[in-house]
Amino acid sequence: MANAEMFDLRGLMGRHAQMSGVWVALAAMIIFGLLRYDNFGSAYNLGSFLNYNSMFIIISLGMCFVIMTGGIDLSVGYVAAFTSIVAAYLSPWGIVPALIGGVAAGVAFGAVNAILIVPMRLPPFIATLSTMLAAKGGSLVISGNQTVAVDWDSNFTKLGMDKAFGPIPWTIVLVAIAAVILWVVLERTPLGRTVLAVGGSEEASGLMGLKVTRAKVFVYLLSGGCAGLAGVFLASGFGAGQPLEGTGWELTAIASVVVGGTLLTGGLGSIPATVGGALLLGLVFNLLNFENGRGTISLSAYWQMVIRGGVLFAVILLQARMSKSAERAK
Amino acid sequence: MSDEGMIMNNPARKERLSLVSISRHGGLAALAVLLIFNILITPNFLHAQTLAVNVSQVATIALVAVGMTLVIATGGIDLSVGAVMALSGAMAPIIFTSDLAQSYPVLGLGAAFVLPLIAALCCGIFNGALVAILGVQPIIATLIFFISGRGVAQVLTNGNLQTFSNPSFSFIGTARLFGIPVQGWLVIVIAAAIWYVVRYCASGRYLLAVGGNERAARMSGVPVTRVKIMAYATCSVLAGISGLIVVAINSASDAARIGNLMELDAIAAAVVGGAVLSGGRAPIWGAILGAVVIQLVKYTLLANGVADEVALIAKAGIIVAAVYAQQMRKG
Amino acid sequence: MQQLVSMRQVRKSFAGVPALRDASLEIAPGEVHALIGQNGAGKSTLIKCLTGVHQRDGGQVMMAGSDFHADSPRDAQNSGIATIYQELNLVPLRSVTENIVMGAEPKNRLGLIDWSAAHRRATEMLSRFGIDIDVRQRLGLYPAAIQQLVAIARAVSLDAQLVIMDEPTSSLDDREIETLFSVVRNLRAEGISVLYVSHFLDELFRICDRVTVMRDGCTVAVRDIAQTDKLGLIADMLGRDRNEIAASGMTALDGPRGEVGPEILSLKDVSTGRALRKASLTVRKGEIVGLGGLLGSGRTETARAIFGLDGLTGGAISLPGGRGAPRSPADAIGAGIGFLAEDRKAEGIVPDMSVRENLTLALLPKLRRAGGIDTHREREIVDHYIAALGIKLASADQPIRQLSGGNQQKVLLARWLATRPDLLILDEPTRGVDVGAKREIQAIIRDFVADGGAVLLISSEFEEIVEGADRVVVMQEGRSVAELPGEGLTESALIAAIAHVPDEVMA
Amino acid sequence: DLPKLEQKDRYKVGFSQMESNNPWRIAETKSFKDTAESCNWDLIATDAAGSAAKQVADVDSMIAQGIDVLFLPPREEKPLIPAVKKAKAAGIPTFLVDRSVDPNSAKPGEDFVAFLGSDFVKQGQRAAEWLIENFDGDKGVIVELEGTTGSSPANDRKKGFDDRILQDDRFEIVASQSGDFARDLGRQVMETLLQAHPDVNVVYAHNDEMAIGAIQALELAGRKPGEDITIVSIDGTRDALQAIIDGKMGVTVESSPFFGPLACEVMNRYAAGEEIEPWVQVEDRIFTAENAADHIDEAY
Ligand SMILES: Nc1ncnc2c1ncn2[C@@H]1O[C@H](COP(=O)(O)OP(=O)(O)OP(=O)(O)O)[C@@H](O)[C@H]1O
Ligand SMILES: Nc1ncnc2c1ncn2[C@@H]1O[C@H](COP(=O)(O)OP(=O)(O)OP(=O)(O)O)[C@@H](O)[C@H]1O
Ligand SMILES: [Mg+2]
Ligand SMILES: [Mg+2]
Repeated sequence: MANAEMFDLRGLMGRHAQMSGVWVALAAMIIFGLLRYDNFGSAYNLGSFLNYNSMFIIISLGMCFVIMTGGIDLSVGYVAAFTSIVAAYLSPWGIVPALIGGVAAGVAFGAVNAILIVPMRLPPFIATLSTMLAAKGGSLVISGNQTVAVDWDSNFTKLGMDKAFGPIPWTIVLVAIAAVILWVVLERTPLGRTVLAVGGSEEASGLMGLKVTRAKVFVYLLSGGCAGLAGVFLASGFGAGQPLEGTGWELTAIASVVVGGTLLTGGLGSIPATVGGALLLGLVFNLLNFENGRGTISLSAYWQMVIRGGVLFAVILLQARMSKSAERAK
Repeated sequence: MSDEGMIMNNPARKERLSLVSISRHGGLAALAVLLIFNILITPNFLHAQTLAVNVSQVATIALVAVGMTLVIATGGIDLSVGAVMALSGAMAPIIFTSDLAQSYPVLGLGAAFVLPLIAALCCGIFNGALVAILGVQPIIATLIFFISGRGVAQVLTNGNLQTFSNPSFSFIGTARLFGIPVQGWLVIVIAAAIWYVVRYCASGRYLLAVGGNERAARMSGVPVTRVKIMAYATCSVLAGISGLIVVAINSASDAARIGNLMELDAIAAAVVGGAVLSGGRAPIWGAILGAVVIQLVKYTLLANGVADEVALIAKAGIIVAAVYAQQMRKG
Repeated sequence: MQQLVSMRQVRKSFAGVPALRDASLEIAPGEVHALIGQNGAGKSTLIKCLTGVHQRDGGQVMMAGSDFHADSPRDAQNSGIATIYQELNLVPLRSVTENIVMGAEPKNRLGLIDWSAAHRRATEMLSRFGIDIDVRQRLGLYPAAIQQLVAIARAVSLDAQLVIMDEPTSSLDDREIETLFSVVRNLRAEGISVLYVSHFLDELFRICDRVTVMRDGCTVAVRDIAQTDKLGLIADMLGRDRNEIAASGMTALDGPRGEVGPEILSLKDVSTGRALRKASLTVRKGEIVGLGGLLGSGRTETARAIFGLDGLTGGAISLPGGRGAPRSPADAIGAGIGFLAEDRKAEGIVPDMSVRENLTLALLPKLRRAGGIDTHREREIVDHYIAALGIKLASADQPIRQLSGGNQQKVLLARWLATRPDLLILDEPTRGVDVGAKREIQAIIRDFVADGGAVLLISSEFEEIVEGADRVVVMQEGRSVAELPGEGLTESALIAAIAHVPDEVMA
Repeated sequence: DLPKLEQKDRYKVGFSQMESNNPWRIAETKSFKDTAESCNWDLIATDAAGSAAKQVADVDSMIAQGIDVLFLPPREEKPLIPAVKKAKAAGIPTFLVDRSVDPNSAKPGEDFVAFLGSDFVKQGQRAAEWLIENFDGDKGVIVELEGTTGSSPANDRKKGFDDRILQDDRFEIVASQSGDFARDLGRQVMETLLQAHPDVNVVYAHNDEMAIGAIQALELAGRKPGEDITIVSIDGTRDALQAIIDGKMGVTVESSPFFGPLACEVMNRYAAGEEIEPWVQVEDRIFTAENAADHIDEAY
């Protein structure tokens, strides 16, 4: 076909523009931080930054899969709170039971979402909104309205507090492994491709004979499991199961996914870019704390909210512009 | 969230008018169950004051749910309503306690109503412009104000709680007309006006066309961008009004708290009322019904001493049940 | 001989409205079997009952001699039925390769998808259709014709006993149709059956063995193609006498014309980007100007430019009264232009809205009265057009998606006629429309022109252009390269002009 | 084995606020900022927006910036323990402010220098005691407006009050629901509970904001707070003192947010090498009709 070559160019530009916005922004912020603040690049800051954000990266990864099918999972934050309590209760038996128990509890919530969304055909927004409320209520019930202490004597807290090597914490190592596995699943397995196809067009995927139901169930179980893992990190890294934690995590995760260039309407998505998106949003907080430490301007908490919104706005503008100019390059 | 009609053997729906009324039935059924339950169980339920209390509490959710329904009709969603409530609610006291307003009370009072709503309008236009002109996805576009709008409100008030005593302003929150709180009447008037526009005016038709098939609407000369911006703007203004009502009832404005989690209640109300998140439908009275259901759930659980944490679980179950009932009726 | 598929007395209703009453279909192994019928006759529904998209309400289905029942399309696929559905069932956001191999991906030793093998296989499949494109790109970036061929390639690659094609040629050009036919013949040679649905009856005589004719949800005739002719098939489909049909011409576009009036549109070297680089044409009142060209030659882009959908990057459009190019569709409508888009589903209907609301959507600015819509006048207008265009429906308040394709198309045509435009741009107005409805639509167009309207007609059916157009502007690679007079134009002359490689393009 | 604090002219001081969504927290942050000037601090103030996990991350980033001293109002008893331990490991003396951490896992004098603050349980107790003394009816029908479900002040203030009040047979708590420490919710919950329990004559609110909301609800319903209903609360805000002066409210137990000056003083003592008591108790006053007018000007 005569036009083949033309499509090449346009497709290539378009495909990468959406995803590359996040790396540009991330690099800019890191350079800014390194130049402006002492100790910003210190091992201590790197380690604690990665440790804290491992929770957000992992739920963003689960959220990314859900969003790629065109769905959404609002329940992740409170599910993580719930599983942190489960993990805390299981912590006396050590790291493995707590890890498995926490993730299993998350998967159970994912199963509830999947049932509401797939056979009962509730809109994902409403279904996961309901599980979100239920998870919050549930965590208060099982914790008796209190934070639940972990067992400091078992090896459970090592997961969230110790370093694997250098400044790199264990949590981020686990997250990295999970990310690589999910990346392979997405790019190299029929299941992953089906997830993308379902998001591109559920109807067409069904007519093509793909396992639509399996893909949809899978993403909600996965998202639940990721939230479960985040909850385990929470309990292990902070020494307690926390019923009040998790507020707004779902929006952070959604924002990470979108900042990473994934369309909320589904069908497109990138694992590395999602990780980049989560790091980017986390970095905003970190930079703000360092800025406050310089003492030249002491930003009140409210300004920090305004600035976070502004950063999100800027990244979105950047993306809109980059995909526009890629379009114009035709 | 696509129309999976082709796969899921979807029998033809009746004409749209009756479809709206059918889909309301899920909400109506929930309402009936709640009423019967309360009459039987809840102490002193059949009491004029109960009605007044519920009307005064439901008004803000209902207003925002109506606006949310318009946004949802375009296939969008607005997470920023709570933040917009906080913004307008924070502005009003600043205005009428200012020196200028003290010297010209009438002017100050007028400005205290108008300026916050103009600010809300600007937020709505900003949201709408991001969605309609830049093509940003609604959840993300409105997430910007969700995060920063409340921050702006707190910057304005320096985070302080503003308390005041201004009977003429508090009128919209505390006055009664024929025994019903005045904000209840306000909701009915606004909803009726919007319902009329949706049902009988070209702009209403345009709204549904944009939600039903945006490209086709554009090709038919529908001013898609304007319609979307109008939907977000209306939603924000209604949120702004709710913010003023909250402040008026409390005689205090707390930017950190006004409208907290309102977006979730409003979305739930709209959906219980028959709105479809993929767009193309705008059941205005359904939204009111949905808001009433959400309010009654809250009232029932509180009045019967159900603990907060259990109430959350019950609320989740009721939303699921109401929406599922609708789903069943639609087939 | 045992039939591969045998469906008997199949019934299916949607919410009480019967779509199939008594449908039967027998397909022998290794035959190419045609299924024809007017829009809404139930062809697609019958297919979907076979492939598990719909569950039948009654009747019997056998495959290779035993009872057959598919719960889902996947089920049917596993049983050896590959289907290309009428609505393109592909995922535009995913790559061409994925759209072809999805569900049967080549794997490496670790059980992971082997993309290089997949790309190779996709490239190879497409090369059987003479297509050489970058299979790694998103499918949606390619034009409709390529997408259609990708769907066909996918179905053919599935290793099936039966390949069902529901109107595969509606967006293909002649050359591509030839390729498709050779693929169909290959399938037949391998002993694979093909069920072929098409409104282009000429095609059937070239590749089909037998034909089943449906009307109103019933199977009304099964014929050997060798023993029948086009007229006979039309008579079967319409349930009318063949002589009566023979008396009128092939298209209904020919007919009395009014006076050709002043110029109402002129394009001078218009370009909007790569797909439209230099298009010039004029349209005068009372004439039909045809826009000829291969798929992807920029005809739709020309129409979009005129209608204010794409901004101009060069050249000029002028309208009467010194008006320039419209800035938006609303602007164009205000200037008296209507545009019937080629993709009915994506750019035409608002599926959940009623027929009435769909019909008056472009007219609303003129229906305003005292802040509301003049519903009385609205109903009058709607009733008028439903009657005038012979739109078959239960009620004007019925959602438009419940109508068959041909009737939907008439409603959309009525949408534009109701705005009383001076110029109507029709992009493939009869695509996917059955012969009966096609003639009716053509007659509507003719009446519109006879009343002094002007039409810019884009059609891949040469008959339509040849018989209908007063002048034909030929497009190639986004440029207008020639203008032919309609008088005395023959199909072969048109084809020659379209296929001719102009020197300036080579430069 | 506690980290020592050397004596310097200026200190880099970290203050990790947990949230800023209520007047009390805002007043507390302001108090630290005001003190920074007079006490020669370079203050780094962060805000964890209500998340214990973020608060730990905030403390981390302050440790990375090399602060000399940390003042920490821990969002939660247990989840902030890692922050306390990390600060200690980094050689930074930590003072807990207004809330403490779980004493089983981190102890004053060992893991952190001291806890400066009052006792939430005791605040609830004192509210109950005032009520027991000053209630003159036969039967006290109590509605309790709880703070944020699951938060430690809500749990403690409930425990302190409930345990004490139930020792007196005259009182019965007929309803206890969360108003989330907010005025608007306090009002809505009160409106509802008043419908279900019209015979209520005592309201105990976990903070003044909810108490004011309850007063509004009562007035809207035509009741007379202060006359036929006694309101008991905690915090000591300006609005609450005004309500006491107006006779609408009975008592509010002080829970002062002005920790800045105390923090400065304790820190200087520690730098001077003094032994600091594990719990630097804050003397909470109690505001009633007798003394409200005298203190309203210093309230926030
Ligand atoms: N999902 C559905 N819901 C309701 N009615 C339907 C549905 N699918 C088809 N119909 C109706 O069933 C009848 C048969 O439609 P079908 O699509 O099978 O016709 P067709 O012969 O394929 O027509 P065309 O040539 O236009 O494709 C039509 O009246 C159509 O409106
Ligand atoms: N969505 C798209 N993305 C990229 N290129 C496109 C797209 N749509 C069309 N094109 C390209 O633009 C050029 C002109 O297409 P256009 O649709 O105008 O052709 P056409 O002659 O109208 O063909 P058709 O008969 O298919 O409508 C073609 O090269 C086509 O491939
Ligand atoms: Mg069909
Ligand atoms: Mg075209």
